[in-house]
Amino acid sequence: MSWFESGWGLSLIVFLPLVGAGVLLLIPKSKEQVVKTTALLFSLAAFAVSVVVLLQFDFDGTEAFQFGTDLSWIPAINSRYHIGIDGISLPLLVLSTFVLVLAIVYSWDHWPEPRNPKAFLVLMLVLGTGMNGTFVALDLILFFIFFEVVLLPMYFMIGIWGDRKPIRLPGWKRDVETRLYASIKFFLFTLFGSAFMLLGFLALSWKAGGTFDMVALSEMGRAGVFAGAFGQWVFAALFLGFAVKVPMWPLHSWLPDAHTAAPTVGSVLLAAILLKLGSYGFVRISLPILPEQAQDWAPAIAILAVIAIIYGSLACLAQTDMKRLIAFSSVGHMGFVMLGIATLTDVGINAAIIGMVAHGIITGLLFFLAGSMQHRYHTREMARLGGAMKSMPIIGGILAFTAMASLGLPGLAGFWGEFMALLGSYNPLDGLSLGVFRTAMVIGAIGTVLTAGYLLWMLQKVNLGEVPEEWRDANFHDADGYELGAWVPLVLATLAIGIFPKIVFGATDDAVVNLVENISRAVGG
Amino acid sequence: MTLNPFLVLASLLFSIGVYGVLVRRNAVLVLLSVELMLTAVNINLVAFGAHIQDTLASGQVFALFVLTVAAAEVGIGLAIVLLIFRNRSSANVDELDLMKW
Amino acid sequence: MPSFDYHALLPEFIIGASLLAAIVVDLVMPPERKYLAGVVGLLGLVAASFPLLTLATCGSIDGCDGGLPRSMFGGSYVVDEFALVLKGLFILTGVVTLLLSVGFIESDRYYEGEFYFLVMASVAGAVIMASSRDLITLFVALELVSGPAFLLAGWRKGDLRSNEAALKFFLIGVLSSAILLFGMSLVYGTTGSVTFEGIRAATLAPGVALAEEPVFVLGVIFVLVGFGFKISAVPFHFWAPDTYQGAPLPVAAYLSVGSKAAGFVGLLTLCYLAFAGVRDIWGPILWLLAALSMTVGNLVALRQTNVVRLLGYSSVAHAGFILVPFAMAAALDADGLGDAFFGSVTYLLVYAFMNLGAFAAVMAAAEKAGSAELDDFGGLSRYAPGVAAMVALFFFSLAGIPPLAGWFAKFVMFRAVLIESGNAWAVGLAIVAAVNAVIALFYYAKVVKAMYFDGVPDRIDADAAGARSLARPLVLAIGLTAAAVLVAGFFPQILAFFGDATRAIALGG
Amino acid sequence: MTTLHLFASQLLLAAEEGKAVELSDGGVLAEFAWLIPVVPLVLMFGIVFFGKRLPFKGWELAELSMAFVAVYGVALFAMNASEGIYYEGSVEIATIGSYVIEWGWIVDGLSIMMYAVVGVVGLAVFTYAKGYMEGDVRFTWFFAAFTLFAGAMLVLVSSPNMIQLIVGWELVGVASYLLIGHYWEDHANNAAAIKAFITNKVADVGLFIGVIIAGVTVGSFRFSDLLGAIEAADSALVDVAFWAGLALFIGAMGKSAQFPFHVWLPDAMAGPTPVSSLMHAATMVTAGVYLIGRVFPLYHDALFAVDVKTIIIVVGAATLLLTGLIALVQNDIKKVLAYSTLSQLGYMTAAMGAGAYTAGLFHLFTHAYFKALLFLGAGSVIHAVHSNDMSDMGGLRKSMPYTYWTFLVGSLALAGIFPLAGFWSKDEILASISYDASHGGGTVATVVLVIAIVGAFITAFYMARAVYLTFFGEYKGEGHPHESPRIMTYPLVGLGVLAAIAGFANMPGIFTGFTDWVGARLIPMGDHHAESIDFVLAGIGLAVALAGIGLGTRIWGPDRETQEARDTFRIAGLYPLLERKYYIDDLYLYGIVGPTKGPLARAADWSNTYIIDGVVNAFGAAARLLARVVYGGLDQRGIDLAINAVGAGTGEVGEGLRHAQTGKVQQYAAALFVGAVLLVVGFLIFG
Amino acid sequence: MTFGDWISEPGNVVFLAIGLVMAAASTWVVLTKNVVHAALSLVVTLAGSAALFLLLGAEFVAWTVVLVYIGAVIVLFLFGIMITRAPIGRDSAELDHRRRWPAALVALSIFATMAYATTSLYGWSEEIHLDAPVRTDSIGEILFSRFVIPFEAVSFVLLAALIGGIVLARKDETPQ
Repeated sequence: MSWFESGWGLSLIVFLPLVGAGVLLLIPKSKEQVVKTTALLFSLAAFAVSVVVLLQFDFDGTEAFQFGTDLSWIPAINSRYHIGIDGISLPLLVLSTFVLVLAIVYSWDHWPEPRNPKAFLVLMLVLGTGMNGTFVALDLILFFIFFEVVLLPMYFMIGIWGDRKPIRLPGWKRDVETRLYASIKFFLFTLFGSAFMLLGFLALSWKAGGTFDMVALSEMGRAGVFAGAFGQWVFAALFLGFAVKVPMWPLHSWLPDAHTAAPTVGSVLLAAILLKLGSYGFVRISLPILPEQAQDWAPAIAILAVIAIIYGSLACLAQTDMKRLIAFSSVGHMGFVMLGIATLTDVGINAAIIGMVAHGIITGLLFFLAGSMQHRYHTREMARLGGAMKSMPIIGGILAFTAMASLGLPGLAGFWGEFMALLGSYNPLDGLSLGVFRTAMVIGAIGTVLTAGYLLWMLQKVNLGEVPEEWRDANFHDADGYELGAWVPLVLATLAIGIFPKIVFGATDDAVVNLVENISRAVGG
Repeated sequence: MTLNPFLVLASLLFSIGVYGVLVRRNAVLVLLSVELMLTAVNINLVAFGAHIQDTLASGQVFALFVLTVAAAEVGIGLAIVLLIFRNRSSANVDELDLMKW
Repeated sequence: MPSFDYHALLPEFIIGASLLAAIVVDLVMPPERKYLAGVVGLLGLVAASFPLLTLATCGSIDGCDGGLPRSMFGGSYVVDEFALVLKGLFILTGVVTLLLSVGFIESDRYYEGEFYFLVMASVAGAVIMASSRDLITLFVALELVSGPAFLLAGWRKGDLRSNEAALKFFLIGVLSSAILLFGMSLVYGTTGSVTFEGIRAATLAPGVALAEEPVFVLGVIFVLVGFGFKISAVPFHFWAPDTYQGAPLPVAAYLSVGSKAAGFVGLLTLCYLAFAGVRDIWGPILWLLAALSMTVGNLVALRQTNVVRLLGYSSVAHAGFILVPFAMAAALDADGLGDAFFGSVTYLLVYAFMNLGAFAAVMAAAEKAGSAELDDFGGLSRYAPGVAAMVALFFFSLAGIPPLAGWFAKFVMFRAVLIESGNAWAVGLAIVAAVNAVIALFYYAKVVKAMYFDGVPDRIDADAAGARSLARPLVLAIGLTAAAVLVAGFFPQILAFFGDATRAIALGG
Repeated sequence: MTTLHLFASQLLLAAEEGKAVELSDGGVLAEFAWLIPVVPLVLMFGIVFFGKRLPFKGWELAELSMAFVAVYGVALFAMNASEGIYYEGSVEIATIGSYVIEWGWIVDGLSIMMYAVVGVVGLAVFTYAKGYMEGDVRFTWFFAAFTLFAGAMLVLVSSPNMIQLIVGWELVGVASYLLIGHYWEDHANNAAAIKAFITNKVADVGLFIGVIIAGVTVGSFRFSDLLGAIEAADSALVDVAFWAGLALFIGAMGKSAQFPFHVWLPDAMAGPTPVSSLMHAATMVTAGVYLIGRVFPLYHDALFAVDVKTIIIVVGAATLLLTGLIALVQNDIKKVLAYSTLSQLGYMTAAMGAGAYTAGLFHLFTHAYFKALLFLGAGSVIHAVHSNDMSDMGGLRKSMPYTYWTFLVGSLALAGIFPLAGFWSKDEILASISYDASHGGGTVATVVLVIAIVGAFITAFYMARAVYLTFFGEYKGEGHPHESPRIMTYPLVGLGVLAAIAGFANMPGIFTGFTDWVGARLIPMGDHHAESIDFVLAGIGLAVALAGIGLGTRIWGPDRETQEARDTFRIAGLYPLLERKYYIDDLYLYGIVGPTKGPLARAADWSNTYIIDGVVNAFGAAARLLARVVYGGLDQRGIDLAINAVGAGTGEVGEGLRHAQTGKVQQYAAALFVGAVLLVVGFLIFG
Repeated sequence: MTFGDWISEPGNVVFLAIGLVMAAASTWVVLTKNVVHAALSLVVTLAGSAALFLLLGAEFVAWTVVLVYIGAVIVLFLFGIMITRAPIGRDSAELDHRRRWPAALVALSIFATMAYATTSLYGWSEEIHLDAPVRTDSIGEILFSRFVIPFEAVSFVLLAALIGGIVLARKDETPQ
């Protein structure tokens, strides 16, 4: 398996979906079954390989990059095809391959209009390559490429299959279809962020004598090469790039629109994986390469994070659209993730990563459910819904379960991210203001109450009560095989991680501890 | 002889050419004005060539090339003018406004 | 009479011969076979590209007569890596242009052989341009590039727009030539030489500080302005969109790539070789031009409703992006200069492919939809998915979205300018460029939106439109450029290699 | 994976200080005690997935789980009685930095007591529920949730570390949410459920923070490490002790419904009666008291959070008095019992605050039985008359003898009549408070003592009212009420017996087994417990109780007229206050919840649409506008304008404008020259 | 040097004479209302330039101007004028824009800039020495050795102009 461990494994995970997309293009549109099967097979293959990687992964050395390779790519700008995974990226990588499979399973006969399975699957597979690639890239340029690759597919997904409901923007004369507004907004926001991120990368490599290698740069960062004002500017640039993606308040405003407008699977992938690219960027790039600046910025990030927590929850309470509510909930949950990162402690960053994974699973599931509800009701207005527990007990039950998980119920996946983030912010990295972070802890804890509030409220509107008049005699079919096929694994994952979090922590801990040691050494802590 | 008067004269011709280009409406007349400007260039070239006593005579050679190219340009220009004139029976450049935004 | 270095001049000879051959073929062939003239031209161009390879490799092959650079005629004509790369680029551009033309010209019963002849002549001019190292050769080559172009712009004789395009293009062209010449005359007079080495030597000569002399400054600036027109940089860009819109599409494609590139070659060689000593004259000016071109070009493009015109303004904006690395040259050291030069050249290479592709794809789309008006592109993906995909591909590449080649162009551009990260002007320009990159996306996406998100307009009969077939050469051209854009997107080294090879020149090659 | 922690070192340390305790490790019984929480949880899944297919629709599994817990709990109880047990086992589920996260189980006096109580009471209630819930739409689902409820409580009490405590804590909350909202077709019930959950969640903020502070300071989340640190007078812990203690107590207040977090509990009556019964007797509400008991030294040890102790006792006293008063004006029999529960919890809390570990837990112990009994009795009545309202009842003592007698026993026990359970535990509490008053508690404790005595009176008073209105006089409802089926009456009897005798478990001076049982801790609790009966206090307590009953009899005596005349107890001025529950609910609803869900939330959403998005869209609009200006104004005619501007100086404006649209080429040319000249001049000046 | 000294030199007298003529003629080119006059006065200007070239010892250039321009190009122009029936002798509104003043301003500013620039470098006393004027044959040699490439290129330019010009200018029997 040496060939496998020396880069091939990861390359397979990254490029199998792309190859799949290529193959799909060759299959005529009419042969729908073949198209679907091929797509599923390729995603499964990628997932299978990632599982093999998981099994072969050396959990005693999670701080080291494994399965990696470092080949010449663009010598002219000495950027290299340098990939590899450590304990931090492993869970996210597996998550992304996993979710892709489920998304395809779910799509099997839930195609958004205009119906075009081939194109849809092609985009999904390309998306898969972008997501997986981002998690394995160890070269800034490579990272940038994969980071951007996800843009186009998602843009098309939202734009073509998105919500056609016309909305009137404040101060606009005429209505615009949600999908059109959301797609371009998503695109421009992310591009804006990544443009500055790219400038940041360039500045880094200039200072570092031309290399784009994350590992090398991290070492220099530890050695204080990027200290001072220069580093501050660079951190700011990177911050823009990642914060938009996370998204952090107040750069989040693309998210509700994009999530709401996107087709079900689109929202799922957005929530489950795409948001993680940003927070992962912080952990993988900003922190190790710019430790001092990270320390300077940490309080600001923490403050923005708690604002996001409270703000997101409050906004949720005001929503009437189920999907939009879930979308806003992401803002709050990613707030906890960012709070964890801001603490710069092993606990906090561990929390952030498990938080990412949990949010990926749970919110992904929520979007699946919202999609299926819309599929049946053809509306997302919670005012019109109700009594789902009666009309479709299985979907209702899973929704209830997921909502509980999402509000951070202990014993389910969501809890660890939230609680550990708070734990981390009780005493952050030495030198960080205790006042700020402990206040953040309290406010964050209060945020959990609000979270519980809006989720229970949503359950009450959607699940409970009598079935409203208009649906009284509409007999909805409960969850079908494909839906269950997509959901049950996520439910199980939620339980498993909740009961035995070592599934994630086991991978991340050493790597994170190592990272934090480096940071504190760099800041002289 | 002194150099500068030649240069000033060239500048004068050039500027007059510019004026012509700006005010003339008829394409042919615009072309005439351009010829003025080119003449100015030639005067410059030759005068400089004499002034720096260029053994390679680059100045004069340059002037020759300018003359030849100018002739070609006139040919091209007149062809185009003719074409337009045939299509709209006018050679006034300020009537070229089909591609308004 | 010095003995010619025939090997070095072989490409020029082949092209010259083949364009004469083309005109002869045109004379002898009956109308329906006149396309053979184009074939001859194509063959000639392809043939002309071989000596480039031999020349490039010659140095490393023993028994071959010497390596690069090969300097001729007292240094006024030089074949070096830069020249070879750019010659290659021009030849490729010519090939694609001819491919685009064949179907187009045939379909409209234009004068065919002459058309190919003129294209070839213009390409020849560009090829010569790449090697010219003195003002005279440069000027003549430039005229050889643009003279035929004037005529080509008016090729659709029946179409008033085309006539207009030609006349505007011509008048502005000769005016800019006049200014250019006047500038050159002053440069010649003050430096006493027409060769770039001579000029450079004079500017670097101790004692005289030419950079302080208004005359010299005037000369340099007039030269820059003249080239500003050729590359259609703001505020000298006005003619471009009108001309592109009016000219036959293949010609527009050629103008936006071929002659623009030729202009850039002249600018590059002049700035980095002749005026290397006075970088602080042209540096700031080009900074200004770059910033203006990017901003104005992009903003104006936002408003366009005709895709070709939109491409016109986008090419203005791209000219700005290409100028960005120049802008900082004043502040750079040797390596910096190398990177800046590399940046511009590489951008030029990438830009050539994607813009040719874009025009080709738009031609195809216009063929299907019946016009190049944005509204008529509505729902193109429904009945012509392939074409729509191609347009999207090239437009997003122009927008610089990875993994399409465009990203690398933008990247090297940013890289070149940020080499001097400390410099506020550099950072400022970089930020202007970054913001512009985002604005640009907006109008490129607008076209994609029309094709994919909007419905088919009523006046278009989707089935009929979908049934319309495309000329094979056109498809071939699209295929070539698309492949280039995709491959170069994943493996930019392919282009970066050539860009890298030209580096040497900036260090006083 | 399983690792055994006996903390021998700390035992030794205890020994040196002359507090030697010989505890057995409980052997196999303790080693497998992890089954106690696990079995119900597993069976819960069993019920969810297979319940419907079983003969009794899943009830049997629920019953089985409770039976198992009861047996296991009693077995441990017996063993602990014979020889004190201390055992702690755990499974590591994660290591995060320096912290170890574990699932575990603790077997010591405290937890064993809880196992037994939960098991026994649970068994009774589950049995009863079979009859009560017969024919319910979601019978199976109910028992699943019910089992989860019990299981969660067991997770809570069995947890040796604070993380697992939180897990159980919140699971209890969720289960209660499910049960309270059992009849969710009616949104009022959902509201009640959400209220319960959210109120608890608010208090949990305290718990979270308390756990975090304590855990981080000690460096471990194990209670044993925390107590060890206290024993070792860890200075770091001393610094934060107050805040940790306070935060934890806030958490406890939530679950144990202490004032002002009590609001959720009465509403929780929306759930089926068995739920109320279990919730108020053995599970959930006892959790808070249990937690205080778990970390008792933190509050008791003079070095640490003694100040919090004062807060605790005050809160307890306030709760017992205020809620007791409210109970007086309730017409809903369940509400009466609910408020009485609150009041009793007040006793327990006050006892803890008074440093009476044993007394508090003992009252928890006894209260569990008679309160469960009372609720089941009330349920039986409701089952018969199909109404909660006491004004629909009356005279039921003939038609429902079992219910009547058992209910009577429960009431007397609650009222604290000798020799029933309530008497002993309440007396113990009074004794402890008075002891505290004389040992540092000061005036606060003295006042609390008085309040406690008054509370005893009130308790007896409203229980008398309840009994009279329900069982005496004439029947005021419709139909002919019948005694409930056996499956419901047997549990009543069983609990009745316990309610009667449970008190003998701790008779100061005579037999103080309970003291030792719950004293079986890793580090013995240095609390006060009476050595002998304080006859004065006992006398006073008994006297006021009797007085209460007497007064009750006077007012709601068995004749029908008087009942109808004064069916409730109206004190001018006080009544409305009580009737509106001191306006606290209103305060929360209109003062906090409303604003948050309304204006605040809307503000956030609005700012998102109009401010943040507004900025974004504004950028878009600006770009578009700029484009229009640049294109239309500058790119396409700016040259004209420039030239006209020049022309203006020469009085040709009109002319210029008239021609503004023409002569493009020359405009371009002009641009060329103007541009060139400007560049040159600009350069010559600035360059 | 004062104007007196300057004018005292014969060459300068000649220059002054020619220069004045040229200035007048060129001005007439852009001012006259008669197109033919414009063309003819361009002839005068060109002749003047030829004379200056002679004065500067550039005979070959001078004669080329006379032959190529006055001989050929102007004729071309006259043909163009005739064919396009450019208005002859009608009021200038037809012939010119109404924007003379701004245009004049632009032109003037250009002239000012240029004149200032040259003068600031060379002053009025910078002499031109004509001791070794370039001989025509050497020009030929230079042209065919060193500048052979541009020479060839120019031939292509002319060829292209020829062919292209014909194509554009000819009347098509096949309407398009």
